Amino acid sequence: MSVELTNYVTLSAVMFFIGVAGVIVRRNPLIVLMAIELMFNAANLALVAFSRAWVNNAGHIFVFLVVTVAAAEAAIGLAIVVAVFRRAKNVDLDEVAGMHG
Amino acid sequence: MTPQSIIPFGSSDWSAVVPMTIVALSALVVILADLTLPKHLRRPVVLGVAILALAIAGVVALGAWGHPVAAFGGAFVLGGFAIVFEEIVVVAAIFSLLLGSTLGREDQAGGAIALVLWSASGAMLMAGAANFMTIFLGLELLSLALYCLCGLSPRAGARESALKYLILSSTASGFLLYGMALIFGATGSVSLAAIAGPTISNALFDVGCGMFLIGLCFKLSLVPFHVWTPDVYEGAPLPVTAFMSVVTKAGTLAVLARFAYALAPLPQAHAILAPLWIVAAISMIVGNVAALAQTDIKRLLAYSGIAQLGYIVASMAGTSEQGLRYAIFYLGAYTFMNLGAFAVVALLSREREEGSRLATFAGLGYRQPVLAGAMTFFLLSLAGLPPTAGFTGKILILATDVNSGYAWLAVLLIVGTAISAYAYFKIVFAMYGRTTGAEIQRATKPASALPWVGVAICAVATLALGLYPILPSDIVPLVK
Amino acid sequence: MIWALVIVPIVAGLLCYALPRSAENAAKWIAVGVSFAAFLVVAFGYGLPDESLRWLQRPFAANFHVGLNGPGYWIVLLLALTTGCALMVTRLPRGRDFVAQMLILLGAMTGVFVARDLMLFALFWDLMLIPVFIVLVAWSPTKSSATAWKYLIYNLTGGLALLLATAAFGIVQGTTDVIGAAPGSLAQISPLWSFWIFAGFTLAFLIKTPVFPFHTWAPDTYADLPAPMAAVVSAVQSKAGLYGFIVVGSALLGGPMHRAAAAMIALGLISLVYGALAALAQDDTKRIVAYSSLSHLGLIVLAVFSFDPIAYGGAVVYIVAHGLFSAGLFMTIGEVELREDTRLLSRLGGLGARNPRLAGGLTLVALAALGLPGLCGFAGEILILTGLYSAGLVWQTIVALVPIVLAAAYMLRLFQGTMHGPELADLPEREDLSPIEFLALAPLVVAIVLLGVNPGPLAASAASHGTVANAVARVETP
Amino acid sequence: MNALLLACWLLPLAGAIVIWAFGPQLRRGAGPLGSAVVFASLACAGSLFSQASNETGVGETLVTWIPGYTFGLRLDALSLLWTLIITGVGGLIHVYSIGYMWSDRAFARFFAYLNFFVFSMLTLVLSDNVVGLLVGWGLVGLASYFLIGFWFYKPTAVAAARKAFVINVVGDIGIMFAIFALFASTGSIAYADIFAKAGTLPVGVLIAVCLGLFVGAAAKSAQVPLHTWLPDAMEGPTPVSALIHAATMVTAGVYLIARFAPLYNLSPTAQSIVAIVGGITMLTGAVLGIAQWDIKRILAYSTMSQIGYMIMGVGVGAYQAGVLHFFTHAFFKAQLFLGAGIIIHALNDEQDVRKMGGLYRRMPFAFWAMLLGTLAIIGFPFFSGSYSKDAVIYGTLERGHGILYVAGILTAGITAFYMFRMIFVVFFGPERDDVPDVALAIPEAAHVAHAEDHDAAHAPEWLMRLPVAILMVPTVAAGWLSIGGNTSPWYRYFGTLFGTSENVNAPPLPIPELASQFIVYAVVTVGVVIAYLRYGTPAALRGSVERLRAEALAMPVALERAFWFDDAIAFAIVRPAQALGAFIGRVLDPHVIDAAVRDIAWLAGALGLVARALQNGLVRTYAFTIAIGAACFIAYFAFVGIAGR
Repeated sequence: MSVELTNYVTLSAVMFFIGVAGVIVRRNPLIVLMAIELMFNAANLALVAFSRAWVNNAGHIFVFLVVTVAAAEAAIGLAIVVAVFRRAKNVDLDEVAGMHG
Repeated sequence: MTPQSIIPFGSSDWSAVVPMTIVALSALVVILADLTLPKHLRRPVVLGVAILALAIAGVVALGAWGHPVAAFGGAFVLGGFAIVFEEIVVVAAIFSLLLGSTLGREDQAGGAIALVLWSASGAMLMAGAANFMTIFLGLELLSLALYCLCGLSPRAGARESALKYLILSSTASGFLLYGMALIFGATGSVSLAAIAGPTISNALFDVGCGMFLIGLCFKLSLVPFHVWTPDVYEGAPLPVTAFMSVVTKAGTLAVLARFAYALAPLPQAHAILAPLWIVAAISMIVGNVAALAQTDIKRLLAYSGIAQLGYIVASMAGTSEQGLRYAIFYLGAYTFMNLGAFAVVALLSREREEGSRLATFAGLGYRQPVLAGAMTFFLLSLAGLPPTAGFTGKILILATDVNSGYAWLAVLLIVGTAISAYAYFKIVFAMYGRTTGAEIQRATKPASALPWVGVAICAVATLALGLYPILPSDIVPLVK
Repeated sequence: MIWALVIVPIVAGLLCYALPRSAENAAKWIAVGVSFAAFLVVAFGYGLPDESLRWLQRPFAANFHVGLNGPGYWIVLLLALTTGCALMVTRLPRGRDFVAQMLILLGAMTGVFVARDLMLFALFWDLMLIPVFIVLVAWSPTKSSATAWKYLIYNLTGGLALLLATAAFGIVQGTTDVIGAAPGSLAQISPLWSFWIFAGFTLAFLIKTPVFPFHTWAPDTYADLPAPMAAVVSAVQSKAGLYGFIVVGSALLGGPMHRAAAAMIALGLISLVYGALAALAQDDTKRIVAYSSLSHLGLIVLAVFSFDPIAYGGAVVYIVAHGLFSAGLFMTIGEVELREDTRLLSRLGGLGARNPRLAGGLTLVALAALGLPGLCGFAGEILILTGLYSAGLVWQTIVALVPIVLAAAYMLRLFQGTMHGPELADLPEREDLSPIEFLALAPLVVAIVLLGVNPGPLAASAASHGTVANAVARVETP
Repeated sequence: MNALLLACWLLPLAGAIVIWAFGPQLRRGAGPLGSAVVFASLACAGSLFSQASNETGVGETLVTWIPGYTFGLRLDALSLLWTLIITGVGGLIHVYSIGYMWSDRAFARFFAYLNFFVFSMLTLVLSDNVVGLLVGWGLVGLASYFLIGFWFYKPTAVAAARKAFVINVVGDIGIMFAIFALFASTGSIAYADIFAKAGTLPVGVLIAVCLGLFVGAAAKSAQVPLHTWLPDAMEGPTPVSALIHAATMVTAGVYLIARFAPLYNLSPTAQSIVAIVGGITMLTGAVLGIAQWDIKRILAYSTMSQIGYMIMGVGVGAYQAGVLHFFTHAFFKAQLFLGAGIIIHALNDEQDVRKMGGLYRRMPFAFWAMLLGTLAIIGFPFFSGSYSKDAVIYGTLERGHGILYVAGILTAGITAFYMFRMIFVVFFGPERDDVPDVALAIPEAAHVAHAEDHDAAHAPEWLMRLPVAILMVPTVAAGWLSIGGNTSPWYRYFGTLFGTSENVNAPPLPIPELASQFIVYAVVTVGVVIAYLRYGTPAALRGSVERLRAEALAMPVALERAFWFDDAIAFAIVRPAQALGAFIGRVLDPHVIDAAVRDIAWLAGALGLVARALQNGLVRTYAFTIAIGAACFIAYFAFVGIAGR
């Protein structure tokens, strides 16, 4: 049984929505960052799959770009998480609600 | 299924990216200068270099007027359309630097300014991006720099705002990216020009478009994707707020316009874009209603910005060339009136406290009548009252909506404007209303007089654009 | 030169802020000078050539087009006069700032009546809100400023409706440079569009006038505005709507105007009677005048929707006449309030004995207001009613006659309640009008008498503008 | 330019302005100056007599408002008559006023008002068009308002002035309505144009116009039910009552109907209505005259009654008779009021006849003045009133109004009774000025003493006596002009000015004119005799205090409340209007209309607060919101993808 395009796309869609759900339900910012990575990677998977299907390298190139950006994003994200929770005992996104209204 | 062309690096006209590159590279100069120069020279030199670089970039970009050039095989196009957006970005960046007295601690100034420049270059990239990759790259360059900028303040809210912005914006980027992937899947091309072409799966394409629009709506802070805006605006340092209130919008609008106008020839374009106009309409109302209850000027301007972007997007309804032209005009008007209002807030800010609380404005009409007058003027413009750019811009949007069969948007625009007036006039009321003697006597010495320049320029521009609207002539979004 | 009438006051107003805060008198007399200079320019400037500058080419043509003729001429003349007179009697805290706002208002309102382009008209229409709002906020007698908000809610709603209608008109017609255009020079607008456009304009005009049921902002606003500005606002700003009905409604949108006539006449009649009845029972003298305005302006609404040339002439006469006497009323009430620290009928009385000049002034303006034959109010009233009857609106004419009796009752109640009766011990004894204050009333009084004796030129101006011909022509060939 | 005509019209205005502006400088000079301009005006009118005493007269066009609205002056036989009375009697009253108002602080203001009144009245009669007439009509109302409320520190005077003005405005709108109807039918406001087209007017319009005009006439001339202001108007100084509320202004209604004779002649219905209202007023005034205690109110009701005669006269079409009664009434009623003024002045503003008594000895001059006036008003043979009153009464019979004829005769008798009641009570019997109020059942007086306004100085007595003395001549003799019926100077003076009335339905005349006169005399005699028996016999005079007290206590309510006219107007019109106004001001505007707007504003604000609450600051909530939005988007696009193509 060969792996069809549909399987790749389905998997990527599932990954994406797991990512979205992670952002919504998780309270740990590190996990949330990971969930975001998951969303990016779902896109990457789809891009690669489509790229292969279309025999078009653009998707591959795009994926490299995305991976790079995601790395930068993770770095900045971790830095900000550290800056925010430097003095906090536990790391909880729900604690960060100083501004509202 | 025929393989589409990959990006042909060979046929690039590099002059297209010169303005953007100047800005990006000047950031390195800024960092270098910040590290090497003696302390007392640091800030003026760094500021000078940055403003100069932006100005040069603006002038260079103008050089392409009339004969558009493309780089990266059409992935980046610098034509009349992109130039207008690049100029708006440049102007907004210069202004936010003028307001920059509260931008981070003294020793962070160089880094902060460099981030502003990088962020601006990202927006400039978006302005000319005609390809999903350049769009994504520009967007992320813009956003990543902004995440850092938001946190650059000793105030408690700054880091919170950075974190919220980071998480939510990245999520939205995820939607955008996934949408791009699906569209790529449907059309086999990452070029915007190709989306009007044949597709293998309509469902894939439509859902892709939807997710792409979600990402854009988030960046434009249209309801219901606006939720991040008030908190981030409030927490971020004032110059950053001012910067992002214009620059992210300008960059994203450029992308949206390209996308929408590329899509327009399709028979189903109407159906695909319909949610956008609905979202714009909701934004006009919700943004203004929510602004009513605000007591912080930055939050208030955040909500008002939500509505203002609603107006701008509404102008594109019907995707007529005229509508795009008025959208751009209104964006220009919004730039000046919005930045002017931020400049006034900057002038009321002191060392440790930003002058964004409504109470700060109490009795301003008696303390500083000129400043109060200027603020009133900007607020009038935001509310769409004459004789301002906001007034003229609004009447143009009304006209184009009526003309292209979206009269209901025009009516909702009027309703939204009516509601917004109370939010804005609340500030006027605070400035001129009855106040105790103490409030009138309280003197505020601004941290820097530079924002006065901003106030003056914005006021003149708001008046001039109102009385003599300059409508860009060459705004075809895509070079075919 | 016409543009100078608009710009000079606004610039002068802004420059007032450059004066030191204590230079209240200097600011006041500069402003008086500017106003009377404007008056002279207007007085000798009838039929100055129109001035026009291009504004927009797309989506429709719009020009900075101003002209000084037709009914607008007389209203501008009235505006400059009342502003000058009102400024002369201004005595307020923070006088410099107030004077500045008055000048800005003068410029903005002049703009409304000289604009010959609908978009320019809309611009000034919205602009004239702002000084009034700021003054309502800054010189509010109470801390809440509910009045200012109410003023804003109503008038901004109207202003925005006007804006939308203007934009739609521009799109449909291709140009907004149409006020005072020759009849027949414009393209026909489809009935559906013209109906909605007319509806937008009408909402704005009805609110501004005000006409029942959009009137509740007016009594509060007039009561809370300082007397000099109340004088100008009630004298001139409230006429913008009626002026709009004449030069925009009947001249450009005759079709829907005619279809709406029955409803508008009903609203006018209700306002007429409603305002008069309400004025009978008010205690606050300023509110009496405010409700009386509702009543008087309702009559002009009737005139405008009767499509009768005589009624149109009467409407112009009455627009100016009401401006003169309502300005006079607010100024004299202001003088009373300055002297006695109250303007409530229940606390006033017997001032006539010690203030004969003040009593004389109030007598004359009150008499003009109640339509005493020989004064300006009568001239307008009788021409309007003659026209109404001639247009076949017999029963409406009869109903419109009743408020004249009520007007006599409430105006005398106002006048006698303040000036007559035994002197009250608990009122402070203050000086009668100073020569300057007396002098400030004099031009109004002279104008009230002159207009009462010969309103001919004003009545003719309605016809000169082509609006009546247009309206009547449309009636005859529906 | 007819300078004399203009001068005749404008001189009093000039006098008014000069006296108003320079009052403090003129001081007592205001009196002579004011009188002089009125006499000058009289001289101007007199010198135009030969030119003007015909149907066309002399005219002058002044100003045009719009086509058809042209204003001008015209002095013809009818307006000349009024002009002469206004300036002649007016001039005498001016002179009288110098004496009467001598010690009043506002002496100059009084003369400014009086001159203004003369100007206004001249405007009314000299106008050659109906709008000009209305202008004068309104201005005399204003002058009347000023003069009734002359002592404006008296609340009663203020209220009376307001009432007079408002009721007169009711009349004004009647005339206005007539103007509109006339203009719509004839395209002009000028009498000449209107009368030229009178024959072409539809009957309905004709009746509407005539009735509209009559509403005006009724208000100005105190016809039932618009008469209630006239008795109250006696709050004004007595010379004002003589000039405005007896001799001239209140008879303007007669002028109006006589002026519009060409229209009334065409509408018998309107004529009948006018005549009947006049008759009712005549009788009502006379009956109420019986019940008055205030000398000026007695005279006021008698004025009302006499104007009823005039209106009845012109109403039936006997214009010459009605106008003649105006002419004679102007003299004898001025005489009566001025005589009463002398008494009031001498008694320090006492006006209640119960506090007088026995003044015959103290004031013989006043007695003779009053007696001559009384004899004239009751129509005593050979006095002026008898000619005019008989002419009116007989005129009704001549034109077939039998009931009015009887009412006229009856009223003559009542008039004789209440006038002689006044003479007996005031001039005979014991002096009662020191009898306490309680003994006479006088309710607590609402007088605000204006003694403070008087200074000690007194005018020379002749100033007040001379005009009265002069008036005695026409009081007795004015009626002689009409001796000789249709060939008398009076009838020849008017010529065919009034045209012929279609109201003549030529009934057989049951009684010849001479017989009718004797019937009237007989009834008058009866009235006088009853008055004598009740008030004039030596026994009645001795017990006058008790008798007057008993009469006051037994006064029927209907008479005391003057047939409830005031109460009815207050109940049916004034109070409902005030209540409605209060309802609007206190309930409808703030709590209904305004509340709707407030609620909308409140709703917006509340929604703003809701939006605030939703923005709770939690990242996860925000992400959730975005996700919901995204879900909607994706669902929409999935739907479009499926259904779209």
